[in-house]
Amino acid sequence: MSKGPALETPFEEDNPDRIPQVHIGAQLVLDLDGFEGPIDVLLSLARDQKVDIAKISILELAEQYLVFVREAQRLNLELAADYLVMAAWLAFMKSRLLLPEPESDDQPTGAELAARLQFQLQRLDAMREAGKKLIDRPRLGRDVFVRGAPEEFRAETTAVLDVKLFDVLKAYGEFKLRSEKEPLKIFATRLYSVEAALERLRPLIGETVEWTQLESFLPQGLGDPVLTRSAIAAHFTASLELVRDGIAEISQSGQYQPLLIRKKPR
Amino acid sequence: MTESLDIRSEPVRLLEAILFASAEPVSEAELRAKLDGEVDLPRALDILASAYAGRGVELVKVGKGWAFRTAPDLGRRLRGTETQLKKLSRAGLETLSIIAYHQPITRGELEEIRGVSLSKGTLDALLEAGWVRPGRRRHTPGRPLTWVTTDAFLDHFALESLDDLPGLADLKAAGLLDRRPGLGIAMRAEDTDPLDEDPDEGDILPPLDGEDGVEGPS
Amino acid sequence: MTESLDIRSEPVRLLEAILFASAEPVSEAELRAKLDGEVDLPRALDILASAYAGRGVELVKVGKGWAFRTAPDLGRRLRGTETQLKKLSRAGLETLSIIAYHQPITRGELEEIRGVSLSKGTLDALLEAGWVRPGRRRHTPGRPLTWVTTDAFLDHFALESLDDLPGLADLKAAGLLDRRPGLGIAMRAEDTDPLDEDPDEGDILPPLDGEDGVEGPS
Repeated sequence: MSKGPALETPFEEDNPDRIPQVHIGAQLVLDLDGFEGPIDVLLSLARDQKVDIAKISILELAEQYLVFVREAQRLNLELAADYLVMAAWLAFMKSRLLLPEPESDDQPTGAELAARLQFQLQRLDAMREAGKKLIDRPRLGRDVFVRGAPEEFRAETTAVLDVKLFDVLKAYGEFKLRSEKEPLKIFATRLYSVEAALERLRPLIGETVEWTQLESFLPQGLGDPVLTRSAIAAHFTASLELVRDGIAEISQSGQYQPLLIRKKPR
Repeated sequence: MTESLDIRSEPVRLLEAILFASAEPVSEAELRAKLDGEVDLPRALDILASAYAGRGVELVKVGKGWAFRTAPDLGRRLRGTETQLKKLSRAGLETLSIIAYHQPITRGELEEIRGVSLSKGTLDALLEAGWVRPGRRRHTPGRPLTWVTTDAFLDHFALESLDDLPGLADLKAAGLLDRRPGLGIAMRAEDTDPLDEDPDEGDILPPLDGEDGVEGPS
Repeated sequence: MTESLDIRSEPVRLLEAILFASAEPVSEAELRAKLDGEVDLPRALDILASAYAGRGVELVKVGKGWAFRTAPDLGRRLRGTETQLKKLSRAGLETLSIIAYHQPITRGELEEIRGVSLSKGTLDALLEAGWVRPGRRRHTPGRPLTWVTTDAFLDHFALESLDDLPGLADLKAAGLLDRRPGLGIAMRAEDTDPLDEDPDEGDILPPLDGEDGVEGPS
């Protein structure tokens, strides 16, 4: 896998073909998937500059990062917002470092900003080193062992419940999740609206001189019985509206007889 | 074989550690295998046994194996205070956690939010452990008794005050209140190097999707 | 108290038996209670520690407690007999060391140092391992919860106390453990999970849903 000078590829198991890479300058390559965020990228760039982070050039580092972001954008690699926020911050720091300090300004100076970044990097780097030392210590269950056959007569009182804080917190978390109310979801109902029926009926009626059953105007192939019934109701209501507007006439010879409709003669 | 053995010689040290760490008595054949054979095992056992003779712990032969046991004469003083570790049921854990987070809480409220009635043994187990106690009565009709946690509860869980129980946001941040499957499983059975870098690990996936709410730096 | 103690004195034997019997460290308070008070405990521990010094099993101090443990140098030859270690991820280890060296530390501070927000599977794994626990809330706006390491953490990494953390003095001298303002930029976009908008955020005891008359924590 392409290794820049001292820029390690964080996870060897990753398939190199699928990792978006950004080339910075001639030799540096950053594998985007390997990083935990902008600070992690900066730390890698810094380590590449010098082993002692206390002595790196912050300005050079900022420039490398900005190149990294520009390259990523040029390659249309999607960078999370925090990478861009960091880029903005570094650009701001750079301008503060390079331009003369404005007088009477509450803002931190460029040198202060650079010192903050340096501290952030040093501290995280130190914590990673400390973690490595910690994990290399003799560990219980690997290097150091407890009594294999403990004889139980601890504690003075009666029964002791074998419960850890984690168990209690986990139980509460599970309870909370279970009791959390699901939000009420109202599904959009498929019904034929009166507006749609009006829109359909108006041009059809305009050409209907003879009495015609209302049902024959219904759209075909609606399928869903609920939808069909709502279409009947919507068309009936629409026909009443057309009558009210003086566009159509409606007639029924008796109860349960078919509804007849036609264009109102002039 | 001709080397002079004493209690701080390498083979005797190893023998002592093996017997200490083993859950079962260890047979001489097993011991010989672990000690790479080149040791006068009877002599090493003898040295170990003499070192422990008359002490609070003794080297004893149990069946065909060897084991350390606390001296029988001390047993009375130790066993007088014998206790067992007991498990708390799931319902017990849940009840305890609800009392802890919602106290003071009446039995009715407890049942209402759990959605099941409290079985007899549940509260008893917590009472017996000394983790909950009755609090003040509620000034509502029926004046129901409330339940609260005790100082022993705080002691057991090394909490200085109830205030130090993680809140919902903390639980969520700790991954204990999350329906989504965890991207990062930080711990799993070890196969190789403990610090072996792990491609499955959540924090290092591309940070495209916001994982958790982020508080600004405080 | 004026009695002369040696390795075969009754109180030392009892002390030895108590510690030997237990897999977990036993606190000095518990030891004192079991030894009926009439013993010079530090001296008895001293006698015991000297008797075991350089042997295959050693007396070690773990936080406020004491325990017998096999000597670390024998680890390689004892391995294979005991339980498997869980693997700690890169993020998990980094989080653990930051908590260890900066404790008590709030989640916000932790995230600021790491430059990324905590994801599920990191803190809960450490909590489950019993290596970290909630500490006191910080007396700052929002009263954020802090996290600290446990005695089990010390025990696991063979540390007598937090002062024995590797490189602690150097890190302190270099000012790398100081609390200092960070870059002042949020590292990741806020997630809009409904739980984040919980009005009870930061409030440890959320009121019961729809329950009146429930008092807050007293």
